[in-house]
Amino acid sequence: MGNNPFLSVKDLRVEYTSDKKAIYAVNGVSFELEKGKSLGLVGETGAGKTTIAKSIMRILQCPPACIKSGEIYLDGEDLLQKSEKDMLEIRGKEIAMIFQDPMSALNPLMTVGEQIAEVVATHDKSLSKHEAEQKAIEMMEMVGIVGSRAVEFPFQFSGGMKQRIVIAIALACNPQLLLADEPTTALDVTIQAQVLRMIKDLQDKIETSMILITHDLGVVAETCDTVNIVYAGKILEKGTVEEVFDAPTHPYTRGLFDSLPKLNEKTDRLTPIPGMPLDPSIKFEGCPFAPRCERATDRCRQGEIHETHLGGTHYCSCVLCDQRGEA
Amino acid sequence: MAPVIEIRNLKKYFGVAAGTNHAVDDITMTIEKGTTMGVVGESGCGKSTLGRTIIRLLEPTAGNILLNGEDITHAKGHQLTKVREKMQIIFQDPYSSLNPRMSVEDTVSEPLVISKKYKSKAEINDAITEIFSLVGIDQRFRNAYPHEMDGGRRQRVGIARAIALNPEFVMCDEPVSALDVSVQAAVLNLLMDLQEQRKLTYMFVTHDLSVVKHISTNISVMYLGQLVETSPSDELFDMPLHPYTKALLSAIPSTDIHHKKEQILMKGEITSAINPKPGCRFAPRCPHATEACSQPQALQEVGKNHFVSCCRVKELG
Amino acid sequence: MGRYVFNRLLWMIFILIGVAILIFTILYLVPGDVSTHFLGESATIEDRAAFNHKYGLDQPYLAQLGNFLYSLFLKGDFGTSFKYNTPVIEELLVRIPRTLFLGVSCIVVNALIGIPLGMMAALHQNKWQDTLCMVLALLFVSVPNFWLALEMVDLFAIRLGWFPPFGIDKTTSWVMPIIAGSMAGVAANARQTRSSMLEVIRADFITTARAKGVDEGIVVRRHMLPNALIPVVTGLGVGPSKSIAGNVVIERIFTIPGVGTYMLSGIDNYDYPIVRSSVVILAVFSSLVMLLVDIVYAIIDPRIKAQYSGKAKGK
Amino acid sequence: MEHNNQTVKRKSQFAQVIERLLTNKGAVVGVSILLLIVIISLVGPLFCPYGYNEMILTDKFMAPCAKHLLGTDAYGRDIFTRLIYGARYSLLLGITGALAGMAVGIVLGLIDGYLGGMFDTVFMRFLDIWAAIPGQLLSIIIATALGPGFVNTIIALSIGEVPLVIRLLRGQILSVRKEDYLEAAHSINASPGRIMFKHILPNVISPVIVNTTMNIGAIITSAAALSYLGLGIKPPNPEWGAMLAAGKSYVGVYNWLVLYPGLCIAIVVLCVNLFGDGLRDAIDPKMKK
Repeated sequence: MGNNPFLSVKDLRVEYTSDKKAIYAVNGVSFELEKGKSLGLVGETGAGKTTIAKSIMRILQCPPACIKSGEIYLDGEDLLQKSEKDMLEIRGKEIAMIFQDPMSALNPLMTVGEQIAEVVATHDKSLSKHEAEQKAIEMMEMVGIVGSRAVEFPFQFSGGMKQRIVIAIALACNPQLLLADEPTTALDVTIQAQVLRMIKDLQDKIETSMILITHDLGVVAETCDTVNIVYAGKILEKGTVEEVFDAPTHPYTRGLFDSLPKLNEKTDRLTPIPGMPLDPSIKFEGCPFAPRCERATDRCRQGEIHETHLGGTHYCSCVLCDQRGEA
Repeated sequence: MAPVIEIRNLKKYFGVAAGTNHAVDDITMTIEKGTTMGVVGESGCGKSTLGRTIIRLLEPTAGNILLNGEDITHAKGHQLTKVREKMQIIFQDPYSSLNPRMSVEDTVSEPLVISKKYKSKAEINDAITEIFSLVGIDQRFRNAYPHEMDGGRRQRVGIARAIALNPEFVMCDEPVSALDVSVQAAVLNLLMDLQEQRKLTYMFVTHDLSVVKHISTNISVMYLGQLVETSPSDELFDMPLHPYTKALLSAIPSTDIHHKKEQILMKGEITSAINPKPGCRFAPRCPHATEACSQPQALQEVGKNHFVSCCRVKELG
Repeated sequence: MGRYVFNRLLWMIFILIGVAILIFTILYLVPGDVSTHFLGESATIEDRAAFNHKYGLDQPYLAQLGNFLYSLFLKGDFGTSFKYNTPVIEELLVRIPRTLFLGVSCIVVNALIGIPLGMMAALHQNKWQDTLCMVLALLFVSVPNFWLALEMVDLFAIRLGWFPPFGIDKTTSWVMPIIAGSMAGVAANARQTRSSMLEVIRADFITTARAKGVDEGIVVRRHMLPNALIPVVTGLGVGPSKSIAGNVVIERIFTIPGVGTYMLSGIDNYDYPIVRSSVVILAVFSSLVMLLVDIVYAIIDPRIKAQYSGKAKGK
Repeated sequence: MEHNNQTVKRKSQFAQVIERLLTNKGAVVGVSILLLIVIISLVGPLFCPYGYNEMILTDKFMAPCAKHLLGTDAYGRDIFTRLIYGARYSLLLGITGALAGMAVGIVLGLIDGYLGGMFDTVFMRFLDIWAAIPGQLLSIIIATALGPGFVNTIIALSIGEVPLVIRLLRGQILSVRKEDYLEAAHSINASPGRIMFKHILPNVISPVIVNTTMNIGAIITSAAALSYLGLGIKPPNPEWGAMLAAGKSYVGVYNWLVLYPGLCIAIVVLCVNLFGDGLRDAIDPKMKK
């Protein structure tokens, strides 16, 4: 890894307050991303993936969601130290985001053209209204929609088309970093393939880096260079896609792979992960996965679990690896 | 093995503002006892409608449905009551499928109470205890309300309700697509165990191809209300013949990073089955479409239990 | 769009015929003989028969109803007052503008005060501004408007002499009736605006707008407000149809010679042609307001507009 | 969400609502004051030195003083005593009026939901006509037709409310009809009656109850307005609206004749609304956030 990563998140912690109870959504997350690469954040419902993305974008509303600590460096500057005014310049221009549900991500009362033009005009005040609209039409053509449909409203588009428009909004200002939050989960599999292909092509074209949030290991395998496995607001394993997929090491990562039905091998029985995800309102100590882990020992439930370097860029936060590393 | 379910030329049309939606159009299929028929297709292809029509939750427009050889297409009154006890449904959404105002025990015991097969409260109570342990719900949840449980447990309650009367045929409508993978695996295992213990026959409707491959004996692929291909499970994945099946299979994101397959990207988006033109409905998106595709297509047998509805299947190979 | 308005107008006429039948029937069912009520116990049988004959009251129900509907909808004849023996329409034409003025003013005040109050509350959810606005709204719905009217007369008209206590002779005469008439509507609008704003604030497309780097003020103005106002517009329509009836009492307290006081005088005098016609007119007002609201609704919401203008849904 | 390894206790939803309601300060204050008023209106007359219609002609138009706490009216009747008696009218009219409207609305709404189809189409058209006459106006007309009196006033007040209840219920039923658990109920052979009363009604009733509670305040006001117009409860009965009507001629002179009855109405309505708001939040905690 280079000395100066393009994006580096250090020890990020985010807490929500709900009914006066604290919800520990993100519990000390650190990762890095190099320029032009894509990173997959993989985890199940409630793992804190979206919160991580919204923290980078600084669009969490506090209260209820407050960033308690951490540093987020983009091109060497800490985003968490920036003023709200500076962030307005960065959002949409340097960092853009694609949301999970294309059905609700667009303002139902504005034409799609206006919505794309809005982000263009916000970040380039020198453009006339007409020029911004031209750019919007250009963007629509780029994501494969006829430009003449710019005057139509979101309800006139199908889910896949809406997601293309959301992508057009995100990419309109050639952002350096794209945060894609489950961009294809709501779409059918053939449309998903089209949209993922399009995101990848455009990413190459405008040389943007991407964080792809998903629960689908298959999507990561198809799209990403590196992968982080997130559980209960912590990263349990990270590395390149090859490293993690070829040698999943953390018991949770292995559990995820074992519970997936395979397409190209015959399994009679799947191996589910026993137990349930951690209650996020309880502050845990040690490894968050310990209560569900068959190989957990007393050591797993206390103290800080360190990341063990497994070679290359492959890291794993598990006591077992730690011991093996020492041994 | 005898077929539990046979459907012949089944049609289900809906009148909508823009015309008639041919949600299920002329589908013929046989499901043998103790097997699972997977039905796959994208949203709006009519797969859920097909399942609901078979178990008589929707009135068929035309065609026949046979349960154990008995024609139940127009079953009414007492006959319909009997039919429904033999055919059950498991839903996709573990939130909307349980009445939020009923405790888990009430939900599971309701079919038993309605069937009047049990004489006393104690008998029902014993039956519920048995069902609970069968589907793996802890007895301490008997008095819980749905909102007090997580998705996986709720889905087990839905399964418990469906198997309470010991049905022969269960239509599973995307039963795991709302669940996280780790929970999904447990529910799939449960469904397979139940099938083995009770010799259940399943129709498994889903859009997730790896799940359907795992659980099904045979798979049918639907596109806009029509059956495009049906085949034994492994054969379909090894040798897909219909251009739509090929495209669908190639679009699945695979976790196998070393064998990247060539993706067949389809043109355009799925249209709708409202007032369809005759002929193959996939033709507008098909890379191989010709003039002949606008003629009505017949299901051709291409192997044992393997049928394809494409006039160019021989040439394309 | 034009066809939509036309259809709605047709539908409104159907409703009004229904309203006329309903009102006629209710008043027909009033126990006792109208002529006895009107002429008094002392009237002779002949007098009563003459009275009944003159107004067609000796005919069977269906004939009377048919006659009433025929003259009302085909001839525009609102009947003749028993008491004054003059056509009701003449009196109504003088009174309608006053009632309309009061009603429309109340709607405007409702919107101008209620909506900003609700917005302020929503944008400062759970802070003191929110509490203040909601306490005010709660007070406004709870205080009966006719009592408030009487107290205002007591304080501002009689003690302080700022406004005339009754009548419509001066421009200032309208101030107190409008305040009293719009209290409840202000509260309803504030509550509705707040709750629909709170719903919109959490919508995904607001996050999208923020993610674009759009200034928060623009997010509120361009994205939140238009979406939040859609249900409020619907509320604006229901409010006046309520307050037109509520204004009947307000009109009486401030002795505003409008349709409401006219109707009440008809009730007091068993002068049913007056009552029937006034209710139909008030129902016309409230239907027109509802129609207007639906049209505004269709204009601001492209989804509804497309539905009505027959534009096909996107391919 | 769940208590580990602990049997989940059956906690009736009613108990949960009450629990949440008790944490709402406004609702608690509202209910307490209402209860106090109910108790006073029931027990109070026992301790009143005067009858509600007892005319002390020497004490005409007395301003509030030690002898007559809130003064006297044109006939020398004690206002305080009359207000205590009057509370019965307002509360009874408000509550029975709202409940009657709700009951009729629910019955008609369920019949409509059950029959559906053509009946629904025709019935909705009829309802459009019914609702085209603003509720309070309809009350005035009905009250005119029926004449004054307690029962007649209740009928007049609740009739305007019925279409709103039906519409609300119908909307709820339509949204619940899409839920999978109804399909599940069909698939296990549940009878139409069972589906209606076990699966639909419990899931649609909450908004109707909340709406009815909120309506009590509006109906108390309407009742007073009817009496004020001389169409509801007639003098000399000490109904608050009728007292307002009697006092209106003395506005600016003997202002206590109007001030106190109006204040009573406002306080009762305020308390009912506080309770209604609390109930709404308690029944549907999502709506609050």
